[in-house]
Amino acid sequence: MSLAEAFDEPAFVPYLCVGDPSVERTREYVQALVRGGADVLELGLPFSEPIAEGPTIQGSVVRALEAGTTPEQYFEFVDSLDVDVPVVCMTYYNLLYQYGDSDGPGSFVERAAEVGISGFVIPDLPAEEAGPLRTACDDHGLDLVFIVAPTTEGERLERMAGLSSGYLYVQARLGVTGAKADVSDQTEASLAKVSQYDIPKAVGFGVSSGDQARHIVEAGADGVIVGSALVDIVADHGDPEGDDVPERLESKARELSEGVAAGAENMAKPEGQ
Amino acid sequence: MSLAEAFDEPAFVPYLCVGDPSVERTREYVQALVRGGADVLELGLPFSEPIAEGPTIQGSVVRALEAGTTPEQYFEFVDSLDVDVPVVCMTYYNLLYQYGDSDGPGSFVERAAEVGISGFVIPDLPAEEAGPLRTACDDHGLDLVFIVAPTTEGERLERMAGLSSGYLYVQARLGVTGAKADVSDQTEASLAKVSQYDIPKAVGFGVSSGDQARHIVEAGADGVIVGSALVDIVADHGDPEGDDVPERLESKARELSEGVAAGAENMAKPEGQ
Amino acid sequence: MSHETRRDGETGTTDEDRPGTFGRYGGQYVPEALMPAVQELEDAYERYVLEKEDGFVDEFRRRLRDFGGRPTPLQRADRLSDRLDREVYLKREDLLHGGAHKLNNALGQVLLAKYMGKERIVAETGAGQHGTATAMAAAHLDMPCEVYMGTRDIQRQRPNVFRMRLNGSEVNPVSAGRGTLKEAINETMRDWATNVQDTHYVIGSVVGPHPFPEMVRTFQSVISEEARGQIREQAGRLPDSVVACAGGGSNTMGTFHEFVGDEAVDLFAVEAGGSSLAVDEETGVAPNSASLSTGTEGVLHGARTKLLQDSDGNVVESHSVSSGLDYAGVGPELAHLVDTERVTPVNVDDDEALEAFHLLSQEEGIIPALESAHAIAFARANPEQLGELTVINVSGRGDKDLESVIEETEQRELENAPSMDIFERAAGDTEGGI
Amino acid sequence: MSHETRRDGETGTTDEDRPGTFGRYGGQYVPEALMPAVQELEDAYERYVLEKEDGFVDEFRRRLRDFGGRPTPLQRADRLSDRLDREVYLKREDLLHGGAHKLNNALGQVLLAKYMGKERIVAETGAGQHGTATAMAAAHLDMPCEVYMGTRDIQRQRPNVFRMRLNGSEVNPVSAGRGTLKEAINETMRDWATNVQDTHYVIGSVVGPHPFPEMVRTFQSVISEEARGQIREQAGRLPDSVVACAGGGSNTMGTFHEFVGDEAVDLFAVEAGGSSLAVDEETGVAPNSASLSTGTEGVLHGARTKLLQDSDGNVVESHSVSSGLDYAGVGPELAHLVDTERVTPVNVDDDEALEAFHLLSQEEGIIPALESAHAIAFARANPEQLGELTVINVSGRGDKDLESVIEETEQRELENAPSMDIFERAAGDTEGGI
Ligand SMILES: Cc1ncc(COP(=O)(O)O)c(C=O)c1O
Ligand SMILES: Cc1ncc(COP(=O)(O)O)c(C=O)c1O
Repeated sequence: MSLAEAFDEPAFVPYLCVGDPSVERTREYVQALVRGGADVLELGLPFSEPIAEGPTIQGSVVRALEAGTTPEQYFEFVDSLDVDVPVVCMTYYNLLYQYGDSDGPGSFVERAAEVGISGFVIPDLPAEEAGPLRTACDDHGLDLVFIVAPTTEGERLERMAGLSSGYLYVQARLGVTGAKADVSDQTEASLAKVSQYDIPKAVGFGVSSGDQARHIVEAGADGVIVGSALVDIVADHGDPEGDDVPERLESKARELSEGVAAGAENMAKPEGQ
Repeated sequence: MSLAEAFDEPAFVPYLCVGDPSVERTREYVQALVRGGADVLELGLPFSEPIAEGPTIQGSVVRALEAGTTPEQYFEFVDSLDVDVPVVCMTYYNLLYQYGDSDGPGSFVERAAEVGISGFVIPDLPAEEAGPLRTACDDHGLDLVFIVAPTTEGERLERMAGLSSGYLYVQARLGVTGAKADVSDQTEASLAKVSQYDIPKAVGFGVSSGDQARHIVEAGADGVIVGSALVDIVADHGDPEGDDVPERLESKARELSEGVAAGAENMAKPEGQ
Repeated sequence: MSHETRRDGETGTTDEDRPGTFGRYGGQYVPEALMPAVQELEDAYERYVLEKEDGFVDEFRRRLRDFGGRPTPLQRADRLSDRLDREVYLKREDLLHGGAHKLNNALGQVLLAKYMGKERIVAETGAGQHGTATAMAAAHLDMPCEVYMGTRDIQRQRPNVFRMRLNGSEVNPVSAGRGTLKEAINETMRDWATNVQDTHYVIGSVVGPHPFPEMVRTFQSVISEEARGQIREQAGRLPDSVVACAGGGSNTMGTFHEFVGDEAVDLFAVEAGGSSLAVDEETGVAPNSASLSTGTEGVLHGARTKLLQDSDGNVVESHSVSSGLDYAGVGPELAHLVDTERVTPVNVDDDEALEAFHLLSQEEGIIPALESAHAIAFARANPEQLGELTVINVSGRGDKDLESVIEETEQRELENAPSMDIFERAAGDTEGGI
Repeated sequence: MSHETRRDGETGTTDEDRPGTFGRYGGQYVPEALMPAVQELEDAYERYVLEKEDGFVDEFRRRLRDFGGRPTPLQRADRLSDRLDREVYLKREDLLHGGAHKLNNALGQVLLAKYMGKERIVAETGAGQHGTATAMAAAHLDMPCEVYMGTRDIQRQRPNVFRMRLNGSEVNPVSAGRGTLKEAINETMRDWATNVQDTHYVIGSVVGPHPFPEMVRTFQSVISEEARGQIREQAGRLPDSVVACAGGGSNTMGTFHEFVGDEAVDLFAVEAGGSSLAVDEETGVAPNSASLSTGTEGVLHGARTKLLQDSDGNVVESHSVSSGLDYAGVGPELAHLVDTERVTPVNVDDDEALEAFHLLSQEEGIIPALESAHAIAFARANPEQLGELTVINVSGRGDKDLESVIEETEQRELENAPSMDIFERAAGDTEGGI
């Protein structure tokens, strides 16, 4: 399934960092998320300086690195993943830049295409620096998702909406990733700001409950991205053998995907489909 | 007996600090020194900043102060002392300066005269600052002894020899008080330097044995001043009741006074007496 | 709703043409949320600093003089000159208020933040030198300030933590990772991303996204501006060489900048060779901080530059006896000057730096920062490379390093270290006589 | 041999006519062995310093500039000016190399010793500021140096002991008495008396026998020379008042000297009021160091001056939260200026000094020495006495005082002290998340 198809209905987009606590466990977790209703998977490739992440995801990244997770393991993992939802790779630019023998992101994108990755979210790559990666993605038919922040406005917003493909990642509030009890009022304003652009809008940063997911979809989002609330489950449950993390992830995913679906139903549907 | 008479024959001049460890014990010690052959007594009045003293005498001063020894106690002690040798008061200028109601050393000298003190040695009072005290001593018929250091020369030496009365305190070596195994070669040079002045010369700083005392007298001294070697005995023996400090002081004094006497005998006596 | 996967509009410029790049290096690799702030800063930098609007530059200079103590002297080092048999001059940044060159930058940025109408300052700090400089500048200019510092660094650098707190700054402990500088930078970026509207991030060296590398270098260039004039006045000519240590590279760029156009002047950037130049891929540790000499191109903390990384691109832990040099990256402009061979990157190891620390302390009466001791150590070991007349930047004073120098000295056999048994002797003596 | 008790020759001059006296104060109350050295010094002082022979003064000025970092700024204290509702300027001696005004004197004396052909330096130190300044100057001028320091002070002032040792000086522990400054001075006098021929004693304040009080004041007068010019340039006129803390009084005399002739300028010498102005005769302790305010005339360490003493004339122990002010005497010239009402002696207590320390740290970004904080505290508590325009000397920086300020602050309730729980927080945080 392509990213475009995945957003035909409002989509639930969970995030996990691959390798926390091990690649094999991540496989179980991802399957659980898909069982729970994931429409798109954002899978983190751990980088040593995750400057856009809050403490929760940062912790996950650190654990994944401590477990020795490398880009190559990540690719093999995605390659072997037997799920029917598109995978978006979330990582930082230096890992793309270093991959392979030549400078620049080309080899990384090529390998990503090989293993069936659909697109990228690179939080430390603003539009201004994205030229080379955008080109490489185009060359290999991958999407490059940009994050629109509450502070993004005017010309820059225009440019980014233009540059983004797959979906627009609408950052619900200022700051870094992390689950919050309230999703800010900012969400509606942010969605309004991008409503004119003809690209799916997925809202992330701070979503943690089915209720919030529903509200966000009601506010006009095409997707809801949830990371920290899931990583919290991964982090809380330590025993690598007999724990119930997959069950808990699945049920949290279900709550969230049902929230998305409920929101979709409740919405006025001005454009028939 | 006057200071002048005391130096008719080469004199043994012991020093002790009054009040270490108590005024009453000092009385016993002083009597022991006299039994041992003291011709003149230098009795220290303790001052809090004994800048010219080495560690031995400094320690004695500190103990005397800790025992609460005051100038008034000192005077009463000297007043009540029943010995037939002249007493020279050794202390620092500030105690003279502060005594009594009016500024200046006058009241102190007056009180000293009352209790039968013969003179003063004030190590922090060089000739340049001695005017007021010299005058007060003259007024009360007391001697003021100056210290001639190895560094004292020329005009200053002239002036000090002129100012000094009672005796000249010839400092055997540079530095501060304290017993040394060798009395420096400096001694002969120092004595030669002052030989022309018609005043008794007593050598101090570092003398600790009868042998040294003999040598010094043979070199032409009219007296030998011994402090630290005696204070060492006072300091070493702590038990305030049954100790043998008086005996040891007496025997050390005897060794030293016999050294002085031997030196006197061995000397060529160019001037018949 | 149906969407087609599409993209249109510009492709974005390529890095190397953009302002804010130095050859292959530089750029603005930051989260989107920060881009407006970064651009706002770029504007403010151009208006106030480059175009001197509203008297910013005059006020900055005045405060550097009255509050900071500028100009700092250029001092002929008599005994070092004798020893190395050439003329050695020391630029005395150790005399700047706070004890290091860091104030030049901190004061500039806090003042700029004020001109921009910001109401809050955040900064990262490792050894605490940049944090204390920022805290001082913020107190001086009446700006609330929060400094992020790794928990491990907090325990190791007590005096600097005290100083920041005394100056009224909050110090926020960062416990992630090893609890050191790298983590503190990440955390400060996060604070900035959260509070970007009213907050300015005072970065501590010529690193980070544009305009930081250029702006920090501009604020620090007062060092070379003065030094160039002073050496001409005192020695009658330009030096044959200029030497500065390089961590992030702010004292380095500050000391070099005005000499870059003087082609006959050799510029030496002295990095921390640590205990070895090799990287241990297994543990992800480089026992050095020599990113110019041994690093490779990559993206770190907002800029493309040379850095210490493993083959995947994860940043490795750097190490140096001097905590101010202990950083895996380096300023992009300096990386470019090295690539173009205008600046020669060199390095000295921990032992050499400690010996140079003792040398300058004993023979010149200047206790240098351990960072600055690296510059001295290079000169000491390679006098023939200096020419006849050299200027060495003493970027800071060593008061902050006393305890660690004593400790490190005890663990080694150094040529010239004084014994520190005085404390036992004094303790033993407390009872006895002298 | 027979002798008659006799005396002839001059009676000696009376104190008040002699050079080296200030009214009733001053003089040369030292052991005879030192008199030739004191007189040699007097001669050298006259030749090199007063008559500027052999380029001494030029060399001194040059080294003060290049090595010491002079001139130090005169800085308008913006927030203090607002708070006190008048113009407050700070003379920034905290920026001098070593962190206090002490170097002005130490450099002058070590250089003079060199001109005199001396081969060895001794000095006393209490808190270690004069010792470190002397050690730096001696290292700079290649003179062997030994510093006497009480064993108790050695344990309390570790960083300064490190600094002296790093600069290559010997530190000799003095265990007599309480093991503090007074004992260290006595012991240094003894060393000088023993080694007077090749040794110069660098005394640390305007105390001791003539020519020290005058000479040290002359070396320190560079403070007021600069400040007087700077305030005229910056404020357009002379100040209404000048404020300096007073321990021995060297920063005080240095800050006042050039203003003494300006009769409209009020001069305030701020002493340490400690915890109380009373003297406990029983224990021989004065819980203050206010010798100008509460002391009486006497002779201490070579000079007649005002000092804290009991009724017998024994010197009592002084006390102050600031170890640099913790001295029972004061310079004779300052005592005289107080007697003649040219200088007003005032004092502040420990708490006020600590609060002023925090105030200046938080509001101006300057962490002052606790000594200097006394001067600020007086200004803060008595603004109406300052007139419209005042100059306050910041004699040193507070880095040396950090640990003791934290400790003293914890024991009191101060208006404006920051909490230092950061260390516990950082320790607690080491494991958890942020
Ligand atoms: C005294 C001193 N010198 C040098 C440095 C290294 O920084 P940079 O390379 O940016 O000058 C530091 C950093 O803390 C420092 O404190
Ligand atoms: C910073 C500072 N100020 C003042 C003093 C007091 O000395 P004085 O009164 O001689 O200036 C000291 C003494 O150590 C000091 O370190």
